[in-house]
Amino acid sequence: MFTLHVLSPPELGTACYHALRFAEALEAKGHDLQCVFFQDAGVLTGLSHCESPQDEVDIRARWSELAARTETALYLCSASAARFGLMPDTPELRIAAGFEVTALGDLVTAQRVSERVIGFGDPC
Amino acid sequence: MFTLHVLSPPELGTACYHALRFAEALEAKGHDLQCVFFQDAGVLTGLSHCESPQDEVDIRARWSELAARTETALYLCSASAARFGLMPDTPELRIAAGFEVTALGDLVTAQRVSERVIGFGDPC
Amino acid sequence: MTDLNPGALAATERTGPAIWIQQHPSAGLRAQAGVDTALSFAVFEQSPTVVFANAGVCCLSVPMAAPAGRKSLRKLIDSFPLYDIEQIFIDGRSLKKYSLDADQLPEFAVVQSPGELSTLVHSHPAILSF
Amino acid sequence: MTDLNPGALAATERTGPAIWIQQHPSAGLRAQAGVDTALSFAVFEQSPTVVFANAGVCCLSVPMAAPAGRKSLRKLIDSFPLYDIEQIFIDGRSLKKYSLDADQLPEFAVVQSPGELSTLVHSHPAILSF
Amino acid sequence: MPTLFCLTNVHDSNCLNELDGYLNPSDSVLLIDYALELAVSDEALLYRWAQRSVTVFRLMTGDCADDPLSQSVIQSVDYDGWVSLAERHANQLWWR
Amino acid sequence: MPTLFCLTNVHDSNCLNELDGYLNPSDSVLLIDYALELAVSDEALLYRWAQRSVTVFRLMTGDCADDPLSQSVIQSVDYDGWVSLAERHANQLWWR
Repeated sequence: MFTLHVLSPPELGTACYHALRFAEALEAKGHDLQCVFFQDAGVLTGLSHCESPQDEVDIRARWSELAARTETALYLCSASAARFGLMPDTPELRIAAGFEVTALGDLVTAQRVSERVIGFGDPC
Repeated sequence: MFTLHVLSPPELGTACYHALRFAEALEAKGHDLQCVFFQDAGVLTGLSHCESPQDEVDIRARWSELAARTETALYLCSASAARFGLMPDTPELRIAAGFEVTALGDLVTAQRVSERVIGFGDPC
Repeated sequence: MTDLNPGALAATERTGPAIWIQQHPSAGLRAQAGVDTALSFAVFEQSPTVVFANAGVCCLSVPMAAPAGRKSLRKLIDSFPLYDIEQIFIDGRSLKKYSLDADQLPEFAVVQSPGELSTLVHSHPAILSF
Repeated sequence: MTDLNPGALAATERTGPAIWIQQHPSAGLRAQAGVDTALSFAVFEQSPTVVFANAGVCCLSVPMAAPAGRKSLRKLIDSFPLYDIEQIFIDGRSLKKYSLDADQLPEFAVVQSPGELSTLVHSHPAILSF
Repeated sequence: MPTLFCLTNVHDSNCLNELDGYLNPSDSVLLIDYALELAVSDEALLYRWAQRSVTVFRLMTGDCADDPLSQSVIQSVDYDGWVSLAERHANQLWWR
Repeated sequence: MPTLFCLTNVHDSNCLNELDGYLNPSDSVLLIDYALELAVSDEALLYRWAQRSVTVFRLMTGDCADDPLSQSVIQSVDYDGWVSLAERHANQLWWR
């Protein structure tokens, strides 16, 4: 059982992209992915309506597809989500498909039940 | 006449905060501020509903107050705004008071009419 | 490289993780996220091991700087013993690099050499890097 | 320090600005923003001076890398002459630091020493740093 | 159990030197993005690591024609290989 | 007209050395946030700049009790002082 911990969004650095490709490789190898926990600026990965140019990889869409295909939970840390504008009165207007806001306790639980916690984050 | 060019949002680094304090100092000294042009991740400064803890400076609110008080234009670069999710179908649901989305041409104009263009941006 | 069977991951003893804080408090909210995470693991009685290394050691600087309008992390760190985090580990090399005075660290801080930190790294089942 | 009267800013000759691109294309969208800005100033016939320094020189690397699913900036830069940007200036020291081969730069690239770049800095009315 | 050290976008080769004191035999180092560009400029360090049974990998993303490396001391892995590395190492420290 | 070089969150004192080749007499350097912490660790460089009539400033944000500096070679400015610097310099390069 793996948990991934992602601290950067697609627009900053490369960690979010590497995390996505790593998650897809886990899926291909038949590993279980407990959840992906997005924290700090990484929560912006769950912001909807970010445009991706046609000749680039749409990292958010690929995360949403992974979640739909594998039923992997994509958690956005609530403390970070509040700072980065993902928790207005109607969060469903801002949060992309497949993501959900959750508390840090879920990272604690994920670490306890996972053999590996793999982190992804650029220096900030 | 000054133009400020801001490349980082309040949550990343310190440049956005320094830009705000610089703008307030310009106002206090009676200088004209042509506009503040937010670009790259700096456009997230214009994202509404970002929570700021009570014991911290609410940098976004201070920008909005400056705009209201001095009628300074706070421009969000449209190319960057599209990438960072500030241009959904109903942008008014996402953009904080006092900010408006505009094209890079306005930065060109601002540079032409300003004696000084002062940049603020953390390494990313 | 031989691939392991997905079911055959070597079982590591599951104790609390190491929380590795490496970013300057001015750099963004990353260090804050690390401190929050350490507190969460402590609240859930998971005995996190908290390490400050590289620019992360600046979270401990005194006076309690509030860089760029943010709150000081030092106050929060000073409260760690209330959450049963009885020790924090500090990279001594980084203290020197950032001209910090070891005398001003919290009393429960333990300054470590790279070798000691290496031992720490290798004895944890998981490391959360901030 | 004596303060100038707000109205008395020394008039600088208003020519095009220098666009100073210093971030690695992998670091985020900053380098892309710099390239877009250079093109905008060119489209409005403001003759920008474009400089690649520090990690920014990696925007010029060949093969045309598409780091982390992003598009290559090199192709866009290769099109600069179409927008009447006839030269770009490259920090030679940074080329060396990032092990880049000067032979693979675009033909309209001019490698500069720190002293030459210093002259460039001091001759521009405005510098936009990316 | 060994540790996997991941390096990405490190600022200078100093970062690599600082890592030196942390490495145990059978640890691995994974170079991502331009950590690679800086690492190849310090061949002596890489050979010292190899002598200590520390294996150095570089991530090939497959987005573009990844250059073959002249230094045989660096092995290439794709994402599948990274997963295998994660299986074989107890933990992973992202070095910043 | 002189240039104002702003440094913030520089990664190491190497960045300061690289700046060295850019400085003309009557240029200024403004140290922001932890650029200061690194700069004070290289006093020799600061004295060399002073001899070349390059003035080094540090930004005092007033958020907390800014330490008085023992090195008199670094002058302190607040935001008001930064505006004055911007008036007296032709342009500003943010050094990264």
